[in-house]
Amino acid sequence: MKRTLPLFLAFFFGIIGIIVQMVPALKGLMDTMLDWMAIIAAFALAVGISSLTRHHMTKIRRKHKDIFFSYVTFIAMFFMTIIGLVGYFRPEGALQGLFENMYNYVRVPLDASMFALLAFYITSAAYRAFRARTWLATVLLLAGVIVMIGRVAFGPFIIFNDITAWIMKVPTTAAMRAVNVGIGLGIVATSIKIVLGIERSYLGGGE
Amino acid sequence: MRTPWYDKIMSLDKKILYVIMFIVVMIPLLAKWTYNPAVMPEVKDIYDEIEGIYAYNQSHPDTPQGILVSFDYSPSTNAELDPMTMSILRHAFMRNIPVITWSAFPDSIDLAKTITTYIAKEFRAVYGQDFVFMGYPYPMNAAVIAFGSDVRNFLVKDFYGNLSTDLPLLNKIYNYKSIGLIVTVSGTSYPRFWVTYANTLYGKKIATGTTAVSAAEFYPFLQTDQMIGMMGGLRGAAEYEKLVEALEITIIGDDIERYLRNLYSPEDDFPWDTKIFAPGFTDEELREHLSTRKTARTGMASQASSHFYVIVLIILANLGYFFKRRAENKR
Amino acid sequence: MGMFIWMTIALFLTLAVFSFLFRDNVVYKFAEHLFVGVSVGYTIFVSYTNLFLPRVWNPFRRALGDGDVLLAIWLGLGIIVGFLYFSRFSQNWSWVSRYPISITVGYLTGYSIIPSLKARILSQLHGTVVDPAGDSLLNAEKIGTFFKHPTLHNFFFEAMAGPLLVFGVFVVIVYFFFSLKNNNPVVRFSRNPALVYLMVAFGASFGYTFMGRISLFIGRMNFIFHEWWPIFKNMVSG
Amino acid sequence: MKKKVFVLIGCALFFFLPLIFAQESAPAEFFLRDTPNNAGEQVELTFRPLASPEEVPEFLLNITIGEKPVRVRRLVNAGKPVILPLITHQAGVPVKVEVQGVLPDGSLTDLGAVDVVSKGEWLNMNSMKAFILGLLFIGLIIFYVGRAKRGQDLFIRKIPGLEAIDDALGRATEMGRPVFYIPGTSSMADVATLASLNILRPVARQVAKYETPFSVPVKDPIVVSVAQDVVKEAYMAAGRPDLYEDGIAYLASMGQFDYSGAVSGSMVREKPATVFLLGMFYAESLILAETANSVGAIQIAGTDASSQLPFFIAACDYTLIGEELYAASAYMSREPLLLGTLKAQDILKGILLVIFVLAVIFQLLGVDFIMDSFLNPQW
Repeated sequence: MKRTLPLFLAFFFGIIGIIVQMVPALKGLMDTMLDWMAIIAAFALAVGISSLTRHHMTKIRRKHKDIFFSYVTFIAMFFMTIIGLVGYFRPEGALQGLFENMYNYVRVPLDASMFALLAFYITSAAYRAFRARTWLATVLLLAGVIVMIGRVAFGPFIIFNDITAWIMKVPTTAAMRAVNVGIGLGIVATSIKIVLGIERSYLGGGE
Repeated sequence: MRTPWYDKIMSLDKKILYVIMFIVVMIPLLAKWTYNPAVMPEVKDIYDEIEGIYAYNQSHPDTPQGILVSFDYSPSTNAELDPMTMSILRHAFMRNIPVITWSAFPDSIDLAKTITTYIAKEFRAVYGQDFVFMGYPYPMNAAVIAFGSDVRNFLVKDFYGNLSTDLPLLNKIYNYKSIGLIVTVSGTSYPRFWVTYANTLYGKKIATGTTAVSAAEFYPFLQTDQMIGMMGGLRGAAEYEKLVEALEITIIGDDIERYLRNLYSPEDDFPWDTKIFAPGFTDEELREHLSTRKTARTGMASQASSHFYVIVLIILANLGYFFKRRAENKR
Repeated sequence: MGMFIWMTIALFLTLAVFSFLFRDNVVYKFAEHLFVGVSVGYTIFVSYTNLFLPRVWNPFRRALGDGDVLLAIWLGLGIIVGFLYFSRFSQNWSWVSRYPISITVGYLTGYSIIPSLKARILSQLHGTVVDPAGDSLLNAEKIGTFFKHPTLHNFFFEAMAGPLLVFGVFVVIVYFFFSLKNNNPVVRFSRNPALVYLMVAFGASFGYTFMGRISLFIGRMNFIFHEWWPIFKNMVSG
Repeated sequence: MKKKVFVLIGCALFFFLPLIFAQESAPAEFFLRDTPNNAGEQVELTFRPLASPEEVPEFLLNITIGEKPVRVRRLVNAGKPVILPLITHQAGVPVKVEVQGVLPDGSLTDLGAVDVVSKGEWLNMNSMKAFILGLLFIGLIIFYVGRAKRGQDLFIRKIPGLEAIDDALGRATEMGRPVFYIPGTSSMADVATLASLNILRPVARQVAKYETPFSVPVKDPIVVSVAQDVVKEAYMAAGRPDLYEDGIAYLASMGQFDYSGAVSGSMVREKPATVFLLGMFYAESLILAETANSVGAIQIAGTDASSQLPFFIAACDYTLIGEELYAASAYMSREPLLLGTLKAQDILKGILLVIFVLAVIFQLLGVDFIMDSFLNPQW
């Protein structure tokens, strides 16, 4: 029960996953399976949130020095959920507007700023990585620098534009394609291993 | 013992890199430096196409052609894509080409409406007559197909709740026959969707504005002529901006500020609807309208300086590395 | 005014995030925890209104109401399976939650097999033999174009593009063989070219993305200086 | 002699026959067919205008789908053939299309009608080739797993990123600092997440053995439960269930950048000595990798997101490129079953490579046969 049935279920539903693609007439089954996935995801969400809650509860219980911030997370979470849901069921109230403002002026700028940190990280990563340690690193370095110049080329540098286009079109495409073929094989091999029950780490382990 | 210079360079604190990076990006942005890009053929093609529509409209005043601008991006990519929609709209309004806009995502409705009216105001465009904003057509593919016959049946009302059949512009331009060009500006794969539907099904011309990251994805469509042109990233936007500015100088003249200031006079009986936009510009708005004419090019100046900063950094790091290794070899 | 307060909050949060570049600090910590809270709260809201209600609850109720027994049973079964997830809250029964997990994993992995074979393997290789227009990539005509008009552009973009692409795909695939020894002649021959292709690809992709990343930061600065600052100045002067 | 004359006449007839029909060519040619390889949710109309746009500028299509009222669709004559999908939603719906041409003066001419009933197919021929390839793969796997079980030695070359794992864990132990393991930021729908969870097991077992503090921040609610199970069993297997607690693997947050913000925050505060970034990543890859670098951690990364590989290559100490991530669980566990699949994978790759080379060569000679029958994903 603990091990065999889950393995059988994985096998059975794996076969279903293949069949719904081979037999278009079973589209109804595919829709049902998608519904199941949505249902399971909905329940998993509840469990996931309990994990997050427990993580912060532990901090609070242990009087961790960041106890205040765990409260910030809790309050923000409950506040956002409640004004969202109340606003959803009572759209005439002011809460929906508050929810929208929380989204537009709290979540969106935080999201965009966190994303924008990449402008700095990509600089320091380039500074560290693009060093001519070996001849291969030199190739990496040259390709990177040429493309960077090509992207903002003007005046006499305009030739870099063409070189960039060529680098992107030929060697980059070639390497990425080959990498993709390998990844495809890896995905299929892993999937087959799981469906056949050869790989069972996701159930916690082998034996 | 003193640390040799190359060791200092090699172990440069990241914070210093970040501060300089910040300065390098900010200076061009605040000093409003502009980058003067060479115009790529794929951007020029879009410009020429719109000029072609203008020429057509001059010779066919009764059956003018319009353009459809689809805001297919969400606010997260607006840094790169806003300048594109602004330039395209400026070009169209300057040439009196009828404009229909809409947005493909619910969270970009506001953005699309703001930009459309913002530019319309600069050229005294009249809502319903010179431009319409259709909001968020859902489902999108049905709306695109509806344009094959009569879009008024599908989009019964515009964003402001007017009946489509009441809008003079939509009574002239309601299907693909009178749409000269479709402009899709997107950070997603939406242009692909436009190619499948509007180009393959109805043979409409498609022009694309896209983020720098996605640009490579769409080059094949240019080769096969499924798209007539493309603006890639901030750079493409800067190129279009430059073209539009040149046109603006020939049509309006050098002094845009004076033009905008005198555009609306108090005794004006201009048939605007204040719900769409209020006439007149405050000083602050005036400055903003002038500065958005250069957004992409100032952005590109920051972009270019940051690129060269990184290249200098890389060279520096390599010099440090080289000398360090030489010193080690000597020892 | 209300708008300005909200925008100032946005400004404060933006600066809070950027302060992390210098060191971890109280302001960042606050922003980070607020972000997690707001974001999870938003996800709960979206999952409830866009996932649970329309995909789970409403169809189930409708199926019961319409007397569509089969659908109701299917959905009910799904809900029971989903419910098994809650066994995780118990120490002794938590293994029951493996059932929904193995159903999800099994179905999703089985489902991924055919698309991966098609999109990642067959069409990639097919696209390396012929281009989208159906012309062979090793095309004698294109090489001929170069001999007719021997320019650098024609050499790289026409004559050599196809052959170099095909060669590149070949050597990089060979590079990733796991069970060939390093002294195998094919591996020895293709190792260095493959590494060159990979390094060029990684370097170029890195440089190519650089631009987009800077744009993001410019976007944030535009918000501060072109959206927030004018309003602030207006308020101060007006 | 007579024979020859007949043949000649026959040839001539054959030759001129199309011309005779072409004389009275219709303004357009169209037919309706059930879209193959689907569940019958759509049929398609292929419409080829033969008249020039000047002669017939527009066509009117009167479309009846099932019992719905007739829809009129105007088709501008662009001189190009058009394939129009008509959605029927389910099998067994009759579809009828009547076509009229709109002449320049506005008058209409009937061009006839076509109809079809939508039907669902029992076999998707478009996926047939992939299916056969999949069966071949399964066959190879079963064969090589069998050989591996019989104790045949299977050679696997060294993968530097995986060789480094032991050292990296040892280093964390020596420094007394924690180990972070990030199993990607995607859901179970990405097989890369599963591949990452497969590597989590040996890593967690080693960590338990060394008694190093361990942290697995996760972004997806389903992945959290699986990761908890994996870590728990690994601690059991290492004989240290006393060290295990549910908080080792926890849900850090659920959005892309709030997750990376939260994880960077904990990295800076807890200063891990080793950070694993294995699985599917998006733009946040570099945020995580650079933060890990800035606290002086050794980073071992691996992803099958080819767009994120450059950042890992640039920022991390070791990177598993693409399929190396999938090979990792076999490589680390050395289990014959898993090694057998790796061998099968290589053999299949070899077969594909041979087909690819042959296809290229034959294509060069103008023969499409190999490419069309083996590599073209369409049937």
